[in-house]
Amino acid sequence: MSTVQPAQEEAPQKTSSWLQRIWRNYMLRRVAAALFKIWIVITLTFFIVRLMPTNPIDAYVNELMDQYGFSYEEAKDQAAALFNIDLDSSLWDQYVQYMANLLHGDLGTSYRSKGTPVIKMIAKFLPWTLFSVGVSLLISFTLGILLGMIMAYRRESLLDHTLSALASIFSAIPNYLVGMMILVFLGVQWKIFPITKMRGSMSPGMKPAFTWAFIKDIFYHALLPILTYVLTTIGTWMLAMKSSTISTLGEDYITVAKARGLPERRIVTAYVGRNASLPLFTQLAISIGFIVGGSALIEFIFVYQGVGQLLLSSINTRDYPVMQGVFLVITIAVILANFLADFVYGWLDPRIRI
Amino acid sequence: MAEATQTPYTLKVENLRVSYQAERGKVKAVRDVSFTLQKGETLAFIGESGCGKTTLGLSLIRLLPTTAAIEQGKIIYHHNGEEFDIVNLSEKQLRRFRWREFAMIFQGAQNAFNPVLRIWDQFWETARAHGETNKRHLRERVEETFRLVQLDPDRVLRAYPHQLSGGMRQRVLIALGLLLKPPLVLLDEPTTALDILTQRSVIDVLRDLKSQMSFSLILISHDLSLAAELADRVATMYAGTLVEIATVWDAYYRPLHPYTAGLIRAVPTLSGERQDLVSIPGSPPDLISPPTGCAFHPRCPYATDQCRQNTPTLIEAEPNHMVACWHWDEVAADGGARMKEQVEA
Amino acid sequence: MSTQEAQELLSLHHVVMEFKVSRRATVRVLDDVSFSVKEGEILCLVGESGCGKTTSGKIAAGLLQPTSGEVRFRGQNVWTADKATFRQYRRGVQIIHQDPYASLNPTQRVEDILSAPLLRHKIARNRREAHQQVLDLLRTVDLTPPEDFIKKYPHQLSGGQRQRVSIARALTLRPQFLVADEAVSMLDVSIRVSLLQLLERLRDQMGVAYLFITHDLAVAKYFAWEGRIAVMYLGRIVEIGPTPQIINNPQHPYTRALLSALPEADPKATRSKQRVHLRSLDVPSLLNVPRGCSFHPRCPLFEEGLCDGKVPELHAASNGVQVACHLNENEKVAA
Amino acid sequence: MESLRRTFRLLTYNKVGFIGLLGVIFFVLMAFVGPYFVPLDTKTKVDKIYEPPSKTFWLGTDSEGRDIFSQIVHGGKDVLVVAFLAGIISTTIAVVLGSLSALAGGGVDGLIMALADIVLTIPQFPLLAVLAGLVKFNNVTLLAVILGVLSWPALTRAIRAQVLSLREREFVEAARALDLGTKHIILKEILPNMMSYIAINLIFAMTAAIYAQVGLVFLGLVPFSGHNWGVMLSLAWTRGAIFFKDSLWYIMSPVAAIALFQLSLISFTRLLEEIFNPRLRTSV
Repeated sequence: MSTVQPAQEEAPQKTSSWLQRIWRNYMLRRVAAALFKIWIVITLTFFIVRLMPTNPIDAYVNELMDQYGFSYEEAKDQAAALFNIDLDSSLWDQYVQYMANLLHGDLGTSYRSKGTPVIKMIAKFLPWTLFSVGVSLLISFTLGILLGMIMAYRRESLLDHTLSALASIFSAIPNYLVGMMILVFLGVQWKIFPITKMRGSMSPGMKPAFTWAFIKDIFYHALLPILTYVLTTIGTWMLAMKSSTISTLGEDYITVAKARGLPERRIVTAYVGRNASLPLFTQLAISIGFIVGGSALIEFIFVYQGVGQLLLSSINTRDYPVMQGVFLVITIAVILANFLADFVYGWLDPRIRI
Repeated sequence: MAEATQTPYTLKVENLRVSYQAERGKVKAVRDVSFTLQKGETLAFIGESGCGKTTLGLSLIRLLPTTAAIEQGKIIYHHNGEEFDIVNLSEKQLRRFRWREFAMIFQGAQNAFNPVLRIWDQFWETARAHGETNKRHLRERVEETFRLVQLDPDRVLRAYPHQLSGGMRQRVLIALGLLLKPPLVLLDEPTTALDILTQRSVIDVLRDLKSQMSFSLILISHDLSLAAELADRVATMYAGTLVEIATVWDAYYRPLHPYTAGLIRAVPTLSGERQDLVSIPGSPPDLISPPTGCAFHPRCPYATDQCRQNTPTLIEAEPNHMVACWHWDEVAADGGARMKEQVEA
Repeated sequence: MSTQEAQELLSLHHVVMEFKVSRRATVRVLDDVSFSVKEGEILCLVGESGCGKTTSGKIAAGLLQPTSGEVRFRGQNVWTADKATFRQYRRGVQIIHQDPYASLNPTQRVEDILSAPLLRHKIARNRREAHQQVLDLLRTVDLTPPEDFIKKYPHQLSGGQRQRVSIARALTLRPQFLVADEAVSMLDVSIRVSLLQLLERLRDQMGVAYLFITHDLAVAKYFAWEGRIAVMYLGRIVEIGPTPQIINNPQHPYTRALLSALPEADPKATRSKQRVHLRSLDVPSLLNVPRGCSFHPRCPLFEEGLCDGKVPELHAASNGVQVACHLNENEKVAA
Repeated sequence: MESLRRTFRLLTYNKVGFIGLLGVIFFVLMAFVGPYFVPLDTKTKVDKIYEPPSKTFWLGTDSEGRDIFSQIVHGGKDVLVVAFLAGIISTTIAVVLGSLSALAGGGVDGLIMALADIVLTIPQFPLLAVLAGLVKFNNVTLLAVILGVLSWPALTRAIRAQVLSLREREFVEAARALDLGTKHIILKEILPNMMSYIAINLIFAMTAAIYAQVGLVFLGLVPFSGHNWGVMLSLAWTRGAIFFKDSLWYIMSPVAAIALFQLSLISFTRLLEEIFNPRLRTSV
């Protein structure tokens, strides 16, 4: 209906105040919404975490009694020595204090590893989760897109049927079960991987550096988690890409591109591939959040030192500040992933550029 | 089919048969179609949805979907003394042939462009695929064609497809189609989904271009008025077969096939008093199992036992007027009047 | 036209319709639209896409409430009337949609589609009675024998048959007024005419009045020859009057442009037509409607200072037609 | 008779889907009827630890010499009940809130969508892990409620989008013009067109609930109680059953049971798509 759309919005109204203009800025609005969400999550988890039965001291006392055979009295003394936290101040005061510290970038210190700042612990564990999840996602997304396109081009072929069946099977089974099967079969029964050596996120004594040996080592340790993530997520990408490619192949512009005599390779990449993968980028963000959130299970199985592990141990010891910190980090990761996906989507698709 | 005249031709189609596989069975979309497109002429294919005209168009340039196949027939292309059968071209040969020799401008230009590439990029890659290496040279040529279709190159070339209106996109597509000055152009429903005034500008542009560039044109449309306006000759399709080919004057004023006669009487006109219109009873046949004999017989008031049993072939009933009907003489005698009586009865 | 004593059935008075397109921007789809339809009368709304004809149809059918202005049914303002009056209006006005594939619920059989309104409004007292009435309705719309159609799902019917079911559905409540929104434009030409003839027959037999919406002036001429045509452009009616006058002697430059632009299924006529040449091919956006007469940027008769100043009002022209054009106004003054 | 045959033909129309249906029926029977026929073996038999499958022990024995097969039969009920309840709860919430959001619009819509957005931002599994400690999950119903209450947002958004688009469809407009009433429009015009979508998503919600509950039990975050596949898995894991060649059956039996049930559910969705499609219903 309209002609070439005006590049800019129509002339700004003179009455609009400075504040209104900021409110109208899309990016600023999104950032504000994101901050609001983070605040909600922090508040929510703050109270839920503290409402959990058993407090950190009791958890430690129980642990000492169970594992080291301490008597209750001994354990209690030991615990009291370790914890000089004030669990008696009102929840509200604690909350206000926590928020105030947070605004200064202070996530508090761990109860259990006495004196260790939470931020330091997260800095130690988070990179491994980001590394393993990031690499997995990259592999499964690109591979899934490629395989999905091949399936769409060879529709109803044996290859398509086989890949479809595999994709549905692997995406139907929970990822921790797949991980377990990898351990049991590839590790124990058939002895293909030395699983005990592959534990942890790097070999003992390895110093982080930009060397080939280090890179090889971290990939070696992340291999099984990555394999599990890839196997269980690739199916979704394959099937989504297949259906998206099939519908793209039916678009007029593909037929026109063929009629224009464009080289097949150009059509496959710039026409089919680019357009068909567009809708997958919105799913990408959601899946990042899901995988990071669910990393606890995989890291537990493979004894991989990521935030998932940190979360689990902090839950077991009721280390409130660490739990809070992990929640905060995961939430921020999810929100950032959303931003990133939107950004990439906007960059790939001129129709939604703002 | 006897070649009555020896004028040079651009395209000669012989006994073309195209089918595609549907879940219920084989759809015989184009059945033994033969025609010749003279050099520089405009031939319009008319018919209703599902008559096979779009499948015919796609098979001419070998762009059928994977489920469809040309089962038999020849599509001889002739240009500058060279001639070859399009059916036999390899993928590589086809790629060179398309657009340079034979451009196809599709219906619904709304979606003919890659939404994520700028218009200029799409012109450039098209030209490059056909051997152009100089951007400046291309730019000059694009500006020249844009002038013909009344578009502002600076503004349009920079735009993404979604930033252009439907009418503009259609004109850009026409400009792209004529960029390599192909001797043969196929237009499939070029004005569907366009507003009346935009449609008019597209029609005018097409007519002007036609007179300036003298390419041969195949027009596929369900819109009889568009054919009336642009065509030199008109071919009527029904149930995958060609039932009549005649000059535009004969087709509209002296149709020999009852179906053509019926179609023309079903379309209201603007000029003059309100005339009575008639509709054709029944509905188009199923192309998986078309009726025996003449496919039109269940809807035809002229039908006899002969029509039910034997399929009529396309014959030259009158000079330059071919028809596939056992009773064309009766239709000629009463001017297709029986089409009307049947409805009233 | 012997509709002298016929009562006014449905009318729109200064209707304005605005839609929100984003947090801040609203778009005015209809601007000061007024028309009225008498009992048994046909009014045709014509214009290009985006001119507001479909919105007018939905407002007439009570599916949208106008932003301002009134809709009157038998003289009563329906949006301020009591419930009973509104219900009367609601049932008295029905709509037939364009797309026969979208207008029938794919999960219901023809019988369910047609009997639901009969049972709901107690036109049929029980299922058996409803069944009989459904059969009658199917016969009315020439779906014979009706037994063949009653158990079918929409996807088992052809486009023409579906459209007949749509019409039958609109007839279940015995309406006095039908809004037909491009009701035949998606059908093949060979069946289009029989549908138009069916609608015409309903008018003759049941006295149904029509608001017939189409972009095709030739169809409008055929269907509304005894009625009137209103031409719309960018949300306004620019010309309204008896069909023969509009078709043969159009006053507004836009109407003239439309008529001259339309190709016809007659080679001689279409090739010898006088063309109106517009000054611009671009249709202005509704977000940015030109000042004054909204047609002025494209109008071949544009006069600076006159056309781009004030919005022209509809006024009577010489031949019983009402037209919204400054130049016509001046001619009249000069004459 | 004829209708029976038609139903059968419809059910077998999609082979994969039909196999999925058979799988689901098998697991339901095993979990709910099986315990009446197979008594639970709770006796420790020191001489029969980690025995391979045999005629007496169909799936071998565990670390205390107890029959694994009987544990699998008895361990399905909890998992299935939680999955089904959680699926129903989250789907119901999603259908109600999604429709409400779409039909009410305005402030209600804004509120529901903001809520959904926030719940989506909270990392689901970690939150569950914490909640698992907050409320003691030895209560299956409570576990189901928590799982269901946390997993509605994505589906709510999807249902809202569906209702919004269906609401604008011409047949709904016609129903409004015919004054058929809001109830008719929701129940007869809009819902039937979403049924396959809702049914399929119910299944997906069930699989997600299985994922979460078994995962929580496996991590030891839900206090052990009773016999279910998750508990079996967790015990097998903590007893180091993965590291021995002969304990393969112990660890793999619950893994296989869960995986096969998930697969059956997912395959079953293919059939659902067709059962609700009138186009297919009339063509078989």
